[in-house]
Amino acid sequence: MSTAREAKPHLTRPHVLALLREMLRIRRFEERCAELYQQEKIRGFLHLYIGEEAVAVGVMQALLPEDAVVATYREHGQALARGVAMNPLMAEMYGKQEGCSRGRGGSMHVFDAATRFYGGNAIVGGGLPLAVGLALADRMQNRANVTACFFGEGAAAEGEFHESMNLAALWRLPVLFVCENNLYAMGTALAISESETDIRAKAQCYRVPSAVVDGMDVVAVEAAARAAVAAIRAGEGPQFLECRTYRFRAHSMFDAQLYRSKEEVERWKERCPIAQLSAWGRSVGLVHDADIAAMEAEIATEVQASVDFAEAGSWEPLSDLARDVTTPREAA
Amino acid sequence: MSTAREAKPHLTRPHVLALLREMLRIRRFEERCAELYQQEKIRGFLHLYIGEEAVAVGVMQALLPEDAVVATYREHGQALARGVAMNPLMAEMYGKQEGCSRGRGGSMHVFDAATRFYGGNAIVGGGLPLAVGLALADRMQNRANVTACFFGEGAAAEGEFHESMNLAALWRLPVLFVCENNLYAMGTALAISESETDIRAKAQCYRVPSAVVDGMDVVAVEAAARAAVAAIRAGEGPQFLECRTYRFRAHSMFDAQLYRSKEEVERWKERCPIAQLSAWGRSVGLVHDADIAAMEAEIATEVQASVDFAEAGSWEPLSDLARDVTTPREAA
Amino acid sequence: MPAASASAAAAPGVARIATTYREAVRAAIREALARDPRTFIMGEDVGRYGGCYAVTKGLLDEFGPERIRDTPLSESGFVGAGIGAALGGMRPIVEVMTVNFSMLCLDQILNTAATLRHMSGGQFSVPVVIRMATGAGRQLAAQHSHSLENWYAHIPGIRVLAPATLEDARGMLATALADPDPVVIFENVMLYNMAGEIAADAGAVDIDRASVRRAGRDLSLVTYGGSLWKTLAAADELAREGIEAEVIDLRTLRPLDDATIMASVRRTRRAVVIDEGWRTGSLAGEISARIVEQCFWSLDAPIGRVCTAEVPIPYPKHLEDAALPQVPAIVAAARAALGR
Amino acid sequence: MPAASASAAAAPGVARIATTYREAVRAAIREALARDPRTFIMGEDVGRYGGCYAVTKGLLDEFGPERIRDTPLSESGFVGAGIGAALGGMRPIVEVMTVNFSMLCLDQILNTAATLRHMSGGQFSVPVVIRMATGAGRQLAAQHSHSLENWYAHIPGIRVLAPATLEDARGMLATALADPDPVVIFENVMLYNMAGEIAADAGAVDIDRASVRRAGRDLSLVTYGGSLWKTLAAADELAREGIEAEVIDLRTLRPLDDATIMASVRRTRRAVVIDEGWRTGSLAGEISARIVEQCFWSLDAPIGRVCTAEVPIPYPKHLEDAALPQVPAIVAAARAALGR
Ligand SMILES: Cc1ncc(C[n+]2csc(CCOP(=O)(O)OP(=O)(O)O)c2C)c(N)n1
Ligand SMILES: Cc1ncc(C[n+]2csc(CCOP(=O)(O)OP(=O)(O)O)c2C)c(N)n1
Ligand SMILES: [Mg+2]
Ligand SMILES: [Mg+2]
Repeated sequence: MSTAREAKPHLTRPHVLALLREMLRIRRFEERCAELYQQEKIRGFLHLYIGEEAVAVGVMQALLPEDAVVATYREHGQALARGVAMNPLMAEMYGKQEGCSRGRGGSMHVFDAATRFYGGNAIVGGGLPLAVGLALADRMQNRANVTACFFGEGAAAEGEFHESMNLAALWRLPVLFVCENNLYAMGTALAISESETDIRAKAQCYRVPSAVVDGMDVVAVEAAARAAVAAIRAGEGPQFLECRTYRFRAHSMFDAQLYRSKEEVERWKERCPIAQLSAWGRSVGLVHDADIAAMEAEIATEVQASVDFAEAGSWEPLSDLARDVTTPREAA
Repeated sequence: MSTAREAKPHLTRPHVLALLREMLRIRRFEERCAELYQQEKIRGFLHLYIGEEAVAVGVMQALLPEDAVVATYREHGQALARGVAMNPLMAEMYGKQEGCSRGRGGSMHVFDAATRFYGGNAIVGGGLPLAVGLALADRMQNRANVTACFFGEGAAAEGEFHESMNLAALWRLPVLFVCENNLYAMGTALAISESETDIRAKAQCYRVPSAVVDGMDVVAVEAAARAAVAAIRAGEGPQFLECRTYRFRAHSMFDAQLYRSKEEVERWKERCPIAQLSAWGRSVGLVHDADIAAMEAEIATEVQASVDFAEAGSWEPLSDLARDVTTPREAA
Repeated sequence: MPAASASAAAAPGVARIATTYREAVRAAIREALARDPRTFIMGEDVGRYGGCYAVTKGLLDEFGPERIRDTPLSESGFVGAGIGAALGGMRPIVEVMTVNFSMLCLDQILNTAATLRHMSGGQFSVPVVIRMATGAGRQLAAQHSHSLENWYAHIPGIRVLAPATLEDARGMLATALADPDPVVIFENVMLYNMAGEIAADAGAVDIDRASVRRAGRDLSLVTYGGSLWKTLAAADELAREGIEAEVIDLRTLRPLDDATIMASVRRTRRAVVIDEGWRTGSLAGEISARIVEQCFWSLDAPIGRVCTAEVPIPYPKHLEDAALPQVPAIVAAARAALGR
Repeated sequence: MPAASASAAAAPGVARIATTYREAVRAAIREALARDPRTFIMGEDVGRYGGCYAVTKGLLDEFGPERIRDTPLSESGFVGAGIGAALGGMRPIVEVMTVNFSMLCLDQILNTAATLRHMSGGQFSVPVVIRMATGAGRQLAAQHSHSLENWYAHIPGIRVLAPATLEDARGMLATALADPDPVVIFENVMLYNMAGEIAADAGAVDIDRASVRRAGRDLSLVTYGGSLWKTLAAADELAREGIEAEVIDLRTLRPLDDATIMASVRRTRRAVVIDEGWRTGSLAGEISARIVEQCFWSLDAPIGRVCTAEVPIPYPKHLEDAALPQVPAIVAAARAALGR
């Protein structure tokens, strides 16, 4: 961790349980999504976040309700951690009109105005300029908000990464760039896509202060995010957080994973962010078996309820096909 | 200068005179172009290189005939220094079919197969990927060539700069990136466009070795270019050369220069690369007044001859309009 | 340079002022900035340089660098930032210096600006206005002479405008800024110097309807942007031969105002479309197809198209002129539509 | 999944093999790599991953990482590098994973690849082949379901191909690589799993002519790419009503083979164009305009268009299906063209 302001989050029992619960909600939600994909309830591309939960959960701790979030196609974790309700999220996965994006977007395009969750973007790198603009709007309107922008390490090769980092730094905009470095972009390992594999070196060349953090350790992520957000709110301009993480599952549902070994995946699974926090919590007496059991039960109920909600949801009528292409004009 | 291999060019009298002559040719050629623009013989956009001659002339000393050059819309200097003949170059400025690009390209699109001069690109940053590809072709065909890629400091903000630097470095391609840092991109000063105004910091973040050089000192540029090209030919991958220079004239012929002061321009004019080399040459007795006079006379003749050539040139017939859109197929 | 002869006739008693297309656009920008604190303009060289085509000259002094925002050469970055700023409650005007550079930000326009409302199930609108210079005629050669209006007109979710008159140059911006969705405005580079008079109080104009710039009964000439003035000149020439051409200025390229086009063609029974885009895949093709779909039984002749030759625009004047739609070609196509 | 029923009838005595569209493309790539040391393929995940649509699976092991070159996520960079490599004497095949990402490299295609020969006065040709997956139908929603073929067909200086059959999937690449100019090949994502038989020695095919995939006298259905199979299914359905539709597969979208289209329409006197692009500004519009220009006096009915609804493609299956051209809409348009 590089910044001086780093403040250990206050690891009270409620807080540890809350972190655990958020990660577990994501995990169980997505495990169910994978099943639903096999059952052809969910279609299109489905990118699971399993293994990376600590990143979204850790970062969201540092945000206030007024802050904004921009994510990628691998965004269920961000959405849940940000507070997007599970029912409309699951309905979105189904494409039902009760979904958070009315079913129009599906897995890759989760949006939620209530939590300032601006997607859900399936163009790698495409969200970065948007985050810069949201931050610019906040700054020009004298709002102290932060925009958190999530993207994978693969996106760092795109021109839009470069242009966005420069703009944010040049204009000292309140953007928290969160690089989810899970070592692969689809099947392309970092060393195959970057001449400089230390992602932080990139941030530095725009004069954006950066930190690297163990993305499997939710507490570390939270601490780093809090420090970065504090710096942003103190007017120090954009900050960059590289979270070293790993996806346990395939890139999407169509991926034979030829590019990495089973052993590598297994090694990383030993660092499962949920198992780690849970083990540590038990070891220091903050978490008990009964907590976990209760949590699992509650989450199972919540996930099942979301599936029921989605199942009970309705298909948008065909007559609505052209809806929301443009904004309806008030009759004059 | 940063590299160890830096070797002072051998400053023999012929070499000094040759450097002086090349810079003077560019200067006088362009001065004449500016007049011809006023006379409406040359049209479209005309971007003069006046003040920056040391960069093109210095870099070209390091190249062999088999090497390739990629330039921008401000490329008359590169073209002349590379060996594109003045007659077809001037005819190109006129749009005559005797022009090096048959008149189709004009000032911004000078091409010449004989000298491997690949343009002449009016999209800022657009030439960089091309240079990467040319270098890739050389590498894949086991040719020891270098591709020299010229671009302005303004181009460094474009996504294509980022993508090209990374690709070249990742694949260790024989590209010499030459950044002509003349402090402005049209009317935008470097500090208005870059959060990090030290351009070299950018090269470093791709692990591309870099050097910064006084772009008003042709000998310094030559030395730095030779060192960089030697490194490339030694298989060390791409190299980056930042040449600090200044354009004495407006960005193009439509520019009121509101963004910089007359004093600033005058200060830089005192560092005119031609005047400097000439003064130094005289001071050490390598250059004599008579040399300059003879050179000026020869160049005046050459420039006038190019104008005569262009004037005597012909307009491509209208019936040829669709020519060279695609490559003619051999009749089967 | 065309004279702005197709401007609306002066209303009695309304003072008129001399202006140019450039000044009209500038006045519209200045008014928007003065009226709405959420509006700002950003783009390459809009500030200190005064704008590549001098449209924004003087505005930096008046409004300061926060609202007249020079950007780095980063088309995707700052257009995307404009979209984000619109999402965040601002009403940005983003200037992409010319359409020639807009491929670099087309992903942001197509995949973000145009789709965001739909993808979000109607939660977010994107009230961004993107201005671009367009068109050939200045001997700027192959990379700097594009007319890609039809690419933009193809995109659901955005509105595309092509002001051709002083009134529209003055008035379309305000209406565009009031639009809750992304609007792309194409300003033809050949029009910036066009001089004429407009009402002293000229302001917002509608952006829903095409406009009949010249009434006529013998055939319909459908066009937009820089080609309007060539088409009006052709109509004058045709009039001297006794042919009365109706000239329709599309004004809005997306959504197209079929009603105005079809009403005209149903009367005249003949049509020629004039479009500075390359012929294949041009907007002219779209207009032709629509006329056939909606007016086939009223047509007395095939629909003509006068478009740009399918060649990257050459630098020399005579070749550039030959590549672009010109008055004689329009006259010839009109005659052909009339079987003459 | 369509069965490849429109493939050329088996020539007697020529052995046939079972294949899929995916395998046919792969066989074509493998053959090109084996034949010409100047050929290599580069793109995102073409190597270790095996290709987003598994087209290049296995090639890395066979040809190694220099010739099966995984690239970073840098569309403009590696497409530009492909153009440069072509200039430098190679014969690159660049895979842009899907057309949806190709706006990011469109500047390189339009302003460099397509114009370089012209701008250089004919000194340099750019023999690059760029392959992209295209089309909707997999519930990939608004950003991943584009059909932008007409944007590319608008660009002078490039050739645009849309292989719809196994033979063309197998054969167009070789011809494209032999072309001295840039060629863009669109592979419809819905076709990759299409199975059928082709001649064991299938190889290069011409890329100059459209193909009549089904002969018929009553009307002409003009289409390309993924829509071919829907159109053939519609033709079968029409045949059951006694309507004999001729089905034309354009194959090459630029330059268009007018002769084949017009010969058909002159015979049938009626036409419907089926195109997965959004209707406004679609290639269908261009085809319609050309038919009117060249066959107006032979037409007995307005030309129909069956295109994609003008909406970003929605995720849910029923809405996606409703947005895209489908067999019933084609049948209905054909009936309408026949006045039924
Ligand atoms: C511009 C663009 N190019 C290619 C793709 C296809 N694609 C989708 S995800 C992906 C990998 C992205 O990797 P990374 O940024 O590391 O994120 P991760 O998936 O690992 O979370 C690719 C190549 C895309 N969606 N957008
Ligand atoms: C992509 C693109 N955006 C904008 C322009 C317009 N333009 C032409 S030159 C220029 C300035 C470039 O500055 P720099 O790279 O520093 O080169 P210099 O002109 O100073 O040599 C601009 C903005 C362009 N040609 N291409
Ligand atoms: Mg990744
Ligand atoms: Mg500069």
